[in-house]
Amino acid sequence: MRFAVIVFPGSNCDIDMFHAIKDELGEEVEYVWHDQDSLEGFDAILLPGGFSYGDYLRCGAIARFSNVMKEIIKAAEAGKPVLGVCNGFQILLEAGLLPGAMRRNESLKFICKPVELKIENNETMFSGSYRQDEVITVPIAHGEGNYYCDEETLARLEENNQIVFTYNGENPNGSISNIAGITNEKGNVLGMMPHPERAVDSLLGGADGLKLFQSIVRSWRESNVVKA
Amino acid sequence: MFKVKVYVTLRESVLDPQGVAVKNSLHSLNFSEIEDVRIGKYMELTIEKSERPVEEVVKEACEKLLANTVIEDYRFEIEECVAL
Amino acid sequence: MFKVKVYVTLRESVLDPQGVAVKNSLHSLNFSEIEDVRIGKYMELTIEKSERPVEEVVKEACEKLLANTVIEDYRFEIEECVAL
Amino acid sequence: MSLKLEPTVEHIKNDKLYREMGISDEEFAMIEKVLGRLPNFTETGLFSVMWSEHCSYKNSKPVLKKFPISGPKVLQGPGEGAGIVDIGDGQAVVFKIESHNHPSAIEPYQGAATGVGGIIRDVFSMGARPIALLNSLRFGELTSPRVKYLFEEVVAGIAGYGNCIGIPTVGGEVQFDAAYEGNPLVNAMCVGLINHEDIKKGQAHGVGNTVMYVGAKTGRDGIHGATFASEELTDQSDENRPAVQVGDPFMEKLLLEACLELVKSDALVGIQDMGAAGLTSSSAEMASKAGSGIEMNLDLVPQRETGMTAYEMMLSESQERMLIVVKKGREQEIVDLFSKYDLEAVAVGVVTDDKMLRLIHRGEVVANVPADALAEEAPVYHKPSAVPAYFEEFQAMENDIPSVDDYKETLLALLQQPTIASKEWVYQQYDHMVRTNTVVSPGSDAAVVRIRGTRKALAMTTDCNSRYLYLDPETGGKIAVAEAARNIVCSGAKPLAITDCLNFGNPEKPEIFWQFEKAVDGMSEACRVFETPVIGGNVSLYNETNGTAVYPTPVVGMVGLVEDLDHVTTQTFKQAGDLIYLLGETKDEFGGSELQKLTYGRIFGKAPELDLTVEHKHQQQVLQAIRQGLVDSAHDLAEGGLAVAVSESLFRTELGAEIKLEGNAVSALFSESQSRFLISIKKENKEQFESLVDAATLIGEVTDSATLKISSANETLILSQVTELEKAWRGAIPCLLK
Ligand SMILES: Nc1ncnc2c1ncn2[C@@H]1O[C@H](COP(=O)(O)OP(=O)(O)O)[C@@H](O)[C@H]1O
Ligand SMILES: [Mg+2]
Repeated sequence: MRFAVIVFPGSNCDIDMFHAIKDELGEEVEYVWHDQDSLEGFDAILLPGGFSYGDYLRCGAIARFSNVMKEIIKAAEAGKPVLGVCNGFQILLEAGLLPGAMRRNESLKFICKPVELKIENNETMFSGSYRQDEVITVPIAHGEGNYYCDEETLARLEENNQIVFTYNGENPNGSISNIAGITNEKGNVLGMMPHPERAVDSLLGGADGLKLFQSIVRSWRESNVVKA
Repeated sequence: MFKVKVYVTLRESVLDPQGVAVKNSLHSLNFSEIEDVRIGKYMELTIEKSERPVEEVVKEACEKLLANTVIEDYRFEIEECVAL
Repeated sequence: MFKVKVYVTLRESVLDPQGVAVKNSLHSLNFSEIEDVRIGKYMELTIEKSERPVEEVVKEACEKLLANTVIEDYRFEIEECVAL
Repeated sequence: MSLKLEPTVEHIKNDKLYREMGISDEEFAMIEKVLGRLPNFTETGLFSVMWSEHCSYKNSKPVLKKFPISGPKVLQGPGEGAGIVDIGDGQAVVFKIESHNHPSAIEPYQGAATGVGGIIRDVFSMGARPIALLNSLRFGELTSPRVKYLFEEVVAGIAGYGNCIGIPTVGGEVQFDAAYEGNPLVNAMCVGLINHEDIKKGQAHGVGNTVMYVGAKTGRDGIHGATFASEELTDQSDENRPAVQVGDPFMEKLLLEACLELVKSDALVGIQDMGAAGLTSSSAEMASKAGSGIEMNLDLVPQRETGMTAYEMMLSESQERMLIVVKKGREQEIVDLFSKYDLEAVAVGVVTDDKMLRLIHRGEVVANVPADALAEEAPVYHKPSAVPAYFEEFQAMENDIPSVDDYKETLLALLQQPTIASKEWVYQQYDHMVRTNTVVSPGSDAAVVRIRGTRKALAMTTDCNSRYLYLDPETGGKIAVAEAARNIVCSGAKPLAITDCLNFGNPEKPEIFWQFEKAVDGMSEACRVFETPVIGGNVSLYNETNGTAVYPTPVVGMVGLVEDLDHVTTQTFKQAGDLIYLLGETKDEFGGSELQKLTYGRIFGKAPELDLTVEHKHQQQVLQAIRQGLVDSAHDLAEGGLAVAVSESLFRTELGAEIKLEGNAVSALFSESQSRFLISIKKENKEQFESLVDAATLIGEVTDSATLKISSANETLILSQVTELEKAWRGAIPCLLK
């Protein structure tokens, strides 16, 4: 399986994502610079964390106009897995691939620490290797992860099972309904604030994030076997 | 030449954590008169000349980039300045 | 009741990295008319009633908290609203 | 506006305008002699910044000579952007610490942010990839709104810059003391990694080669000194000359990636960051170090503002800029490389053979000065020093043991002292994990960052207990280095070298200069014993408000090498049943201690003694025991003494400990005697450990009861739930900030 890690000016978790896929997951991965016109040949698209364009104006607001975004939208429409982590999530929101918007953390402070997440839906292509309601530990590192959407949108997210991860116990940023990660309606675009790519190696304090990437591979294999 | 002032504010229904924090610190500094604070962005755009109506340009820029209409409202004022 | 609008902007010669990034982004979105962008803060304060002159209160709040006068300038407008 | 508005050469001389730029009458005479004529306004400006203490070290140079600066592994000592130490396999570690005290006192967020930005540039201008940041902070007591504001904004500024650029901030320290009330200290350290072949220097070699300007545009940021000139220059007032720069971490991220690509190119000859004194210091130093000259056309310098004068451009401290020298004819390659990152690279000059720094602006030569005169040949002063009266008084005092009624209450009070309390409030605002190499995050003795693709890792720390330095600068200087080394050793690494940031008061006062000399003496001696040379550093003098100096604060930044990831050790106890040892002798030493401060509200007496031979022996034994796999946890004893150290080893675990102590209870619990370690080991390693670490005393055992019990031969001194202690320790800083 071939993963693309999109690099925007100011991305800084690109390298972490790359190593998580290559060294820990053991799949093929390549960096793709934001000005590229094609994502052909990639089976999954990863938008890493960081501060694209300095997060000036609003997080993700400028990056969403990158050339490569057109291709990302196409890939999403074609049903390929698209994962946005942290700043990647913010970009997906700004691009309208996921509903809602981000506000500054309630504390108004950047927070970097491991948090507990609950798997709310283990039937997505990103969460199939977890147990339903399993509690995992994954680090967060953001200043604007306070997810917001209006009531209608929230009702729809709940109804369609689009909420994949919630904060378990303490909500670190004030997000609505403890939301930590959501998918689009089709379930192939996931945005999440916590960093699964930082939780793939027990040397660094835990490997609970690895199953997320394994889920992507598993679901891809299954659907490709079916096709073949 | 045009000077455009753009104001971007969070929608009323959206809680403004920054505004709340500023209000609280004002209160702890004894500015108890100040009952509410909302914080937004203020932008000044300079347009030397434009083929399209300035109004149209600015509106489009706001919709596309300057405001996130999911949670923000915007308004703007256009001032025409005469070069000296 | 008073509605106070406070504008806080970076001093002219202070680097405005946000403004530059937004300008560049507007240019790549073909808003080439927009030649310059400066980004500041816009705040709305609500004051129900005040024993001291509102002007004095707001000025002090700006100096003490709302603006960082080492790098920022501020100005404000006071509107008196009549309760309905 | 035109240059004609600048003061004339006669005006500068006759009305002694140079004095307002910080140049003395003698220095002005020297300049006149060097040039063989009177300097014009721009030239006077060049000398004023280059001969400032900040750039020339004119007051500190003779003292800094005492530091040991070489060693078998040192690839680059002081003098370049940052020092470099070999770590084997063709790799090396690059690091440096720097102060940003005064800007942070005026505008704490931007002052701290640009401090971080500057130190990062120092490291990547050597060709190294920055891999970690640390900081060392000093504030007044956390009681006044002003101090709280400074503390919150400085931390936010450090976080803002480091998080955005994507370099993990993995460690540091914060001390609170009234001595820093008006003059906080903000020191930032950056550690980088480099392959030997990529090492670059700030040298302008090769006559005819091209001098290029890369990065952000130049504005009127940070131009200080000649305030009088502004009125004569333009009618725009002082408002246009902010003394504080605004940082742009996004721009620096692009500059960093572009420069790291650049160092792989054989077109690059030399590279230097534009730090203090911007274009002036980078050009003059690059020419001087290479024995060449540089001619620059200032009209070509990218400018953010209109109508800038030569003086303003040369003295601007706009951030996120670099000066590079490239081979003639290869300029376009460089332009292309930088444009990929949306950055400007502009040819602004050439390398010449006449050793002059020559500046052209609007078709005229506006400065023509020997580069060496600006850089190497700045004046050097030997300041008088005198022993302060307080020191002799303190030395004459007997050791005093504060009296304690309730040991548990005292422990709780100590754990809530902001200097001891958990710094989680600080380091949770720093992204300390980005780039996924942080093996030991903030919260243990030293941070550990692995080197991807190897089994090795780097341990790093900043340390300085300035209270000891105030009581006794020489001993305190030794302790600062020893404490840093202890932290490094506890994490499983061998200390390699140090960088230092010497924060002192006004050196023109003999008592302050004495503190400065003595501290450096102590540090030098410790560095010799530990074989950790000083590979770079920074001096920050004049840290005073209303005539009162800060405590002498020579912050030590130390880096050590972990040979194998298996050696990485942390301070927390690991499992019930483990044996707890105390290594090192406990004496009745409370001078400058937390308990003394708590009891009397002030510090006095002698600093704790330090025997460097004993210290070194202990460190070597602990490291050996760790490397042999005998140690489960290791923690150095510092502020608050043993009781605090044991508590810290219990936090974030569900464990407890039972400890038995001998001798005077107050000393056993709270003395701050040096060269001590708290170590836990598995029972089965008892014999091997004891034979290796012969001076270690078995004092207790780790339990699974989540209770701390410390007793003496005949009574229970402290009995507490660990959660109660932990809550006090964790809650103290957030509570003070509310
Ligand atoms: N300003 C800071 N930035 C980052 N980490 C910090 C800071 N201050 C303290 N820490 C971290 O908190 C922990 C405890 O600090 P400290 O009490 O100074 O430890 P020690 O006495 O062992 O040096 C260390 O891991 C340190 O790196
Ligand atoms: Mg210590």
